[in-house]
Amino acid sequence: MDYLLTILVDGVVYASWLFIVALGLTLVFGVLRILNIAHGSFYALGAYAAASAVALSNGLGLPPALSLLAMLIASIAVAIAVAPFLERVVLRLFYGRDEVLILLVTYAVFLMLEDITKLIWGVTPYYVFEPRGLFGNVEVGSLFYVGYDLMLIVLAVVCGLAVWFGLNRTIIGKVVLAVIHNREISAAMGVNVARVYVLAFFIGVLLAALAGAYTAPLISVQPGISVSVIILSFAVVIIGGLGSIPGAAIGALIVGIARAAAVYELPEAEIFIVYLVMATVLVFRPEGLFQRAQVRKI
Amino acid sequence: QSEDTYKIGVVTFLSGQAAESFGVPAWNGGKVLIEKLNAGEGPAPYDKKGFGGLTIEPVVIDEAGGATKQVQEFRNLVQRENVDAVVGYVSSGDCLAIAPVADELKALTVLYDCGTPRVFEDGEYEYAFRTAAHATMDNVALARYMKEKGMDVETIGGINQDYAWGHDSWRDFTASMKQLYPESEVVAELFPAFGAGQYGTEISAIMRENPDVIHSSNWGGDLQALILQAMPRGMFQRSQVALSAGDHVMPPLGENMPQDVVIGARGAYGYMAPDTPLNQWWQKIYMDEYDVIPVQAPYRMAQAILGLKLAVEKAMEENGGQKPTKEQVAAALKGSSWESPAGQIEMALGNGHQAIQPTAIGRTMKNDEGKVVIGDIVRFNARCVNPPEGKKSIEWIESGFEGAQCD
Amino acid sequence: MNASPARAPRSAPSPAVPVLEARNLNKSFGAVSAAADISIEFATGSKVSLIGANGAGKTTFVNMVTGYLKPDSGAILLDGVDVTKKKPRAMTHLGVCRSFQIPQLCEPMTSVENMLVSFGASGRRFSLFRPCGSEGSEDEARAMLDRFGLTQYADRVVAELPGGVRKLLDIAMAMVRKPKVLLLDEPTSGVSAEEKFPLMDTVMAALAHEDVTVLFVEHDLDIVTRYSDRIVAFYAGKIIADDRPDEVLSDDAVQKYVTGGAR
Amino acid sequence: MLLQLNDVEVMIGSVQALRGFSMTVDASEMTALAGRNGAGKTTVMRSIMGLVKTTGGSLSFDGEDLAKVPVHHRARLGIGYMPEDRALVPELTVAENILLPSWVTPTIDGPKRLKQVWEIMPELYGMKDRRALQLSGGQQKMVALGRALTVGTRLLLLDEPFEGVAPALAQRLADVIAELRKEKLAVILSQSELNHAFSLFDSEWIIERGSNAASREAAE
Amino acid sequence: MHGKTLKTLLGGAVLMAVLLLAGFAAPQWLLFTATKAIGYGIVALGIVVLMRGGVVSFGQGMVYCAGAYAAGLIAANWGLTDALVLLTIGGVTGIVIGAVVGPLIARYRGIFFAMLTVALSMVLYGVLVKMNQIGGSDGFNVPEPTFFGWPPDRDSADLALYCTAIVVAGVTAMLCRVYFDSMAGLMSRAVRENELRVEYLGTSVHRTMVLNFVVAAGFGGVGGALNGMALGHVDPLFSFWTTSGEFVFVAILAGPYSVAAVFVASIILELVRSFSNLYFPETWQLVLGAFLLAVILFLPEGIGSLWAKGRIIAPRTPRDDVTRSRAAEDRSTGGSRVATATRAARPTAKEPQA
Ligand SMILES: Nc1ncnc2c1ncn2[C@@H]1O[C@H](COP(=O)(O)OP(=O)(O)OP(=O)(O)O)[C@@H](O)[C@H]1O
Ligand SMILES: Nc1ncnc2c1ncn2[C@@H]1O[C@H](COP(=O)(O)OP(=O)(O)OP(=O)(O)O)[C@@H](O)[C@H]1O
Ligand SMILES: [Mg+2]
Ligand SMILES: [Mg+2]
Repeated sequence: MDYLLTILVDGVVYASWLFIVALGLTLVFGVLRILNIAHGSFYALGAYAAASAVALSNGLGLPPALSLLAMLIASIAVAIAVAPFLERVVLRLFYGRDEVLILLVTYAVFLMLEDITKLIWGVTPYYVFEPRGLFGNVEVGSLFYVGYDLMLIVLAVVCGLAVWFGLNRTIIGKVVLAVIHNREISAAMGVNVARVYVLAFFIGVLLAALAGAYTAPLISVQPGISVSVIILSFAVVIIGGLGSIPGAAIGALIVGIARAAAVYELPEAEIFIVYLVMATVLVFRPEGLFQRAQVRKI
Repeated sequence: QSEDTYKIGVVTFLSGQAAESFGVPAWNGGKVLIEKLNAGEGPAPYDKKGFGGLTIEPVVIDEAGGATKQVQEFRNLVQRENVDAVVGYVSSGDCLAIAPVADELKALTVLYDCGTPRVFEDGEYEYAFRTAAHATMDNVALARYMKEKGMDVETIGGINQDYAWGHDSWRDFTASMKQLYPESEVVAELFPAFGAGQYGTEISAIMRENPDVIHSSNWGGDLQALILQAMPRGMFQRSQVALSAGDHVMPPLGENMPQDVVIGARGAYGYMAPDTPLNQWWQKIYMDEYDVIPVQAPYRMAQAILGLKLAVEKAMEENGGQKPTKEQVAAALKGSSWESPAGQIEMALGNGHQAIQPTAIGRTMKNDEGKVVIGDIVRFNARCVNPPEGKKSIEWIESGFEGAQCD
Repeated sequence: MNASPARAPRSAPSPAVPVLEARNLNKSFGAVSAAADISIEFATGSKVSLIGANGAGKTTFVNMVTGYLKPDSGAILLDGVDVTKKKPRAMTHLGVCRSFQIPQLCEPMTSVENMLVSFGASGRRFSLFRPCGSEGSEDEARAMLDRFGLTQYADRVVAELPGGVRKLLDIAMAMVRKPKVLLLDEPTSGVSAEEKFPLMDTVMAALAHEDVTVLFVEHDLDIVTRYSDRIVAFYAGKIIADDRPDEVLSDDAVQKYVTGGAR
Repeated sequence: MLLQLNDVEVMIGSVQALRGFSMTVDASEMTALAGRNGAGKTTVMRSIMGLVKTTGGSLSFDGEDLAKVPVHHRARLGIGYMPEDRALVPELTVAENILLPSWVTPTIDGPKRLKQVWEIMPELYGMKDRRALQLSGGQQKMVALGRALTVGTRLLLLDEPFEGVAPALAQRLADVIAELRKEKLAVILSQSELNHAFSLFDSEWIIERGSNAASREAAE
Repeated sequence: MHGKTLKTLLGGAVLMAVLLLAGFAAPQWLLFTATKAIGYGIVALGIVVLMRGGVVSFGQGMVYCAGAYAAGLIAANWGLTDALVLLTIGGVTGIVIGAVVGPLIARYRGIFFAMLTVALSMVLYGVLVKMNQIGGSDGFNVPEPTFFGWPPDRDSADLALYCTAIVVAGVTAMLCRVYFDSMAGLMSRAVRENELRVEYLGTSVHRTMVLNFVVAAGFGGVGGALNGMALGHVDPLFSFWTTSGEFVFVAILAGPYSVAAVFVASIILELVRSFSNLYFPETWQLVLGAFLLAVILFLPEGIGSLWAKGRIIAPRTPRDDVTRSRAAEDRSTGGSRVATATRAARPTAKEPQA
């Protein structure tokens, strides 16, 4: 029982981290039809910005609890700095092109951001361990968990609900749906399409940066952290069904728990358990767990 | 090829995971050392300008991108850029791929950092050399340190990266422990993916087993992340952690580095370097430039360049003061021995192509100023922790370190 | 590779067995019933039009007969043989072809290329090595376009063609295989008035001398009366009338729900 | 003069779709835009909506140069458009599709308009909660018309609204459109039939290969 | 044999001869770079085959790696080092994998196809990393190849392999051209544009997809074997997703029209990467990324569109000159009048007219 509990806790903590990253990815795909490799770079930017922001807030002698706020502000700053420029100046040039072509465009952006990040922050790692102490330790079974890690679960739930609600229960969300489906006619019906695009991309970048920012206290922030999250979050999004938020949540949970179980029971499989899960899901549900409704063709 | 310069291709990680921990510091070290050597400011016997009067002209290449790309870049360096020698390679995979190509192209190549013993144990090369000891030494020394310090070890666990480095290190470590602690038992072995970044599950899994010793050969960001994530969960209190290559994370971690961790540097580097005039000079020029203590990677770069320097100068002498050919330099480097900031390097293995060197292991602790440093150091001489010529590492360990010369 | 003949083998026409028969077809989408217990027979060579209100289930019927949709229950028989579970490809091989309400074309290709695809798929010109468009197949494709009055659009990319032309092309592609049952889903919608009748003339002429059964879904009553010898009227998934044109068009229910008593 | 098109030229790719087409529409005028397939009817409507770039000529609406009005502001001017290919949002329900313009244009009273649409096309009410992606061709046409009606308070552009619509319904829609004239609403309705049975038009413009046909006879 | 086919073969043969002769004059480093680029090109050609059928594999690294490992293992362990034999082994390995995986994967499209292929290649990567008997993550070295029993000396080894590469590339390229021009090739494009129609015309979409996948896998295997020999070393990174990404990039850079463009694109990529790595060692990714963006922006149909036609057959009407400039303008209007009718996500004017 204790054993299963630890697997569950480990899996869910991992899943929440994955989910926050995947959420932005699935949103941007859902709205802009862009499978964004540069999402990993935004994650890294968020982490770096958070590291700098926390350092600043500590340097100013602010109470440690404010570092949580500093991290949020850092993510917003990243989104403001990056999203409008990228969407309006770069991505816009490629709308209407093949999905795969745009995938490569984001790959190019990813490559460039890698070096740009390095030019700004250098290769020396940054640490922001302070926020991690804020929530103390929690004893689960025979083990200690860091309270901060468990707080990530809360953050993931909040982000997920907020985005889901925004997209499905608000009028803005429905307008976004209209733009996704037909840009031209939406404009003819009075929708300011450009604004919808910028907004969606902004939120996508914000979520990536947020994931990076709140992961920063767990890791050493340094070059290379962008690469590892990309494929993993891609897998999650594919498992869940592209563009589906509940899908991303369940995908993240499946991957997280499967991975945790593998670490305990079958360590050899850890490296490809994610892909195994993905392949299995796709065999039974070729479009992922939550497939998008298909438009009637004939 | 110019007659008064000596052009070396330097290949090391400038981007990706290994840039911060190895590639960039190594090249920083290389840069400042070459600058001093070109200015003729080195201490004897390294006081000739450049390489015997030839100005050293480095060309740097990023090592990121995998072995395939490196073979290609290597060829470009040799065939297009016409370098006189290539000094490089952190990744074992790259070294394994490059060595045969070096021979094929007759290109003098000094592997300065990579760890796998397989390069010269499985192959035999004329033009490729490795001026640093291979990784077997690190783990043998780690085990010997624990024995020497009289630690009680019944159960062992390990978290290592899931690629050849991690697997080889774990194999050498457990084999050595088997020899020194025949009663000990492995209770957990975990191999998280390279660059995984998140170790929560692994930490839970290993802590559940509560081993006496937890071994890790992780490096760079992976090691830092492991430490940062494990520390608040009490892993360093519950078990004795032993890090085979961990010294390089100490400067960046600073006070966050846990104490009482058994730690190696893959040689007597940085905090554990011998107190020789050469080392003092080296640490000074490095710290003047970068304001941080040089850790393992710059040391290994330095020992490669210094060894190459002496070999070029010796070959030059034999060549009547003319710039020597690659063959002449290779002949001079083969089986040679020179003093490095980390002690005496001897090209004793692999038919004179593979170095052995003394090493040291210590424990992290706070010094008087409250900084975390390495203390409680035990030094091992080169022949105590390296296999003898002609014997494969793992066989040597399993034979009970046959022929080891420890004082 | 594909050696199947251009024309599906044809069983001897026997007046007793209808070429196509549907028995108790049911199909619903959630709460919507698109086919409710539909049973109907079509005799070889008959020209039947299907009319009905929007959403009455005409397209759904065509989709089921051509294997695109599986009926919830009921059976479809071709020459007396059960073909209920066959996929569209198999139905095509059995000689059942169709055109679409929304033309299904290869958009970035030209009209000739689309025709070539059609010829290629019908098996005669399929080869891994022979260049397409060689040895007369291109001439054949152009001849077919000519028959539908599409010559001037032959080398234009389909995506640029006006709606009516696309419709024609769609029908032309369906006819390459010389089917024995041809289903046309709203063949003349979007086609301009002057071209409607020539279009139907072309189709009917192409089929006249063969025992081809034609079912077409239509809203245009001029077309319906002129080209069919029988009308089936649908409403809410059911057949509400099935008879000679004048009979059906004077039916009260049909007038109420479908034609609006225009005539 | 509500709408005026002067020598409008449009290139689509290398095809000149409109070659100096002109037309005028008065407030509450019922206008037919007729021409055979490919004549350029759709292109005229799209250029009024700003969905194609004009390469020459001018368009003005209520005295305002349309070239200066961004696409999404045309809805505010009260121009409603029903595209030929329906273009509904498949994931939204019928009601939501019809309401869409009212969400982004504050001047439109959504619920009121919706009620009006239900009155005009009661069969739509029965499927108001079904998602648009499942509707049949003709049903989608009705929804698209309903959507255009919510926006179009001054001008309605209906691109072949009767195509694929069963005669009974078409008849009724025609009556409805005729009714709209009373609300001071101008309508442009394109059709490929040059001699349609409806006698509801005040004027008829005939387009032939992208330009005005001299007369009705010339078009035939 | 038909005239068009003959023309393809003749043209190919002449080009091959020229390139073979050029090899004797080229500097050594270029020979090697060219050989490796050709290896990449052959794999990317497989992606072009898939692309014409409407899918893109982001996991060609799997067959590339499998081909390289199969050839490498046989060369290293059985001493069978003849280049032609090894290439055949690579190709057969690819085909076998393609034939097994193809039918399973042929039902997926778009991003799902791409991601599933990534998953498969990553599983192979994961397995190879664990196979310590064959070197684990470090891989192993492949002995130098021989040519019909002739072991070339050091100086002619590069040239010999280059010539082999040219011949292999030439043959695959010509086969590809003939396939693209054939009725089967046309069908493959039709599948990409409208599967529903193709099924209704009586042709199996599934079969076309599988055929394309097997062809692509075969090419992948040959490319892998070739590069294994050229590099003298293989490792699991051959199957890593970034490797596959490079193949896709080459394919996109080349565009779907010209077979020769694939090899040109491959060479260009190698050179850009190599020189930016040399001159901007710290910021080469920035340079490469900017280059990628520029190419996609200014040559959206790939460099092949600079000289190859998008049309399958030449129009007969003399409107050729009019249609020539259409592609560019279509893009500027961004108009997709019909795209919504069939597939909303696709641009209308995907194929240029010139
Ligand atoms: N795939 C589907 N999912 C859900 N509902 C569907 C689907 N296909 C058809 N329907 C519903 O079934 C009913 C019949 O549709 P069908 O397309 O057969 O009508 P139709 O008679 O062809 O109409 P129209 O003349 O407008 O084309 C409609 O109410 C439609 O909404
Ligand atoms: N996306 C496009 N690309 C290229 N040419 C186009 C495109 N759309 C329309 N055209 C061309 O513009 C001209 C006018 O087309 P338009 O669609 O306006 O005609 P229409 O009168 O609406 O025809 P229909 O009655 O068939 O709908 C035609 O010659 C057509 O070929
Ligand atoms: Mg229908
Ligand atoms: Mg039109």
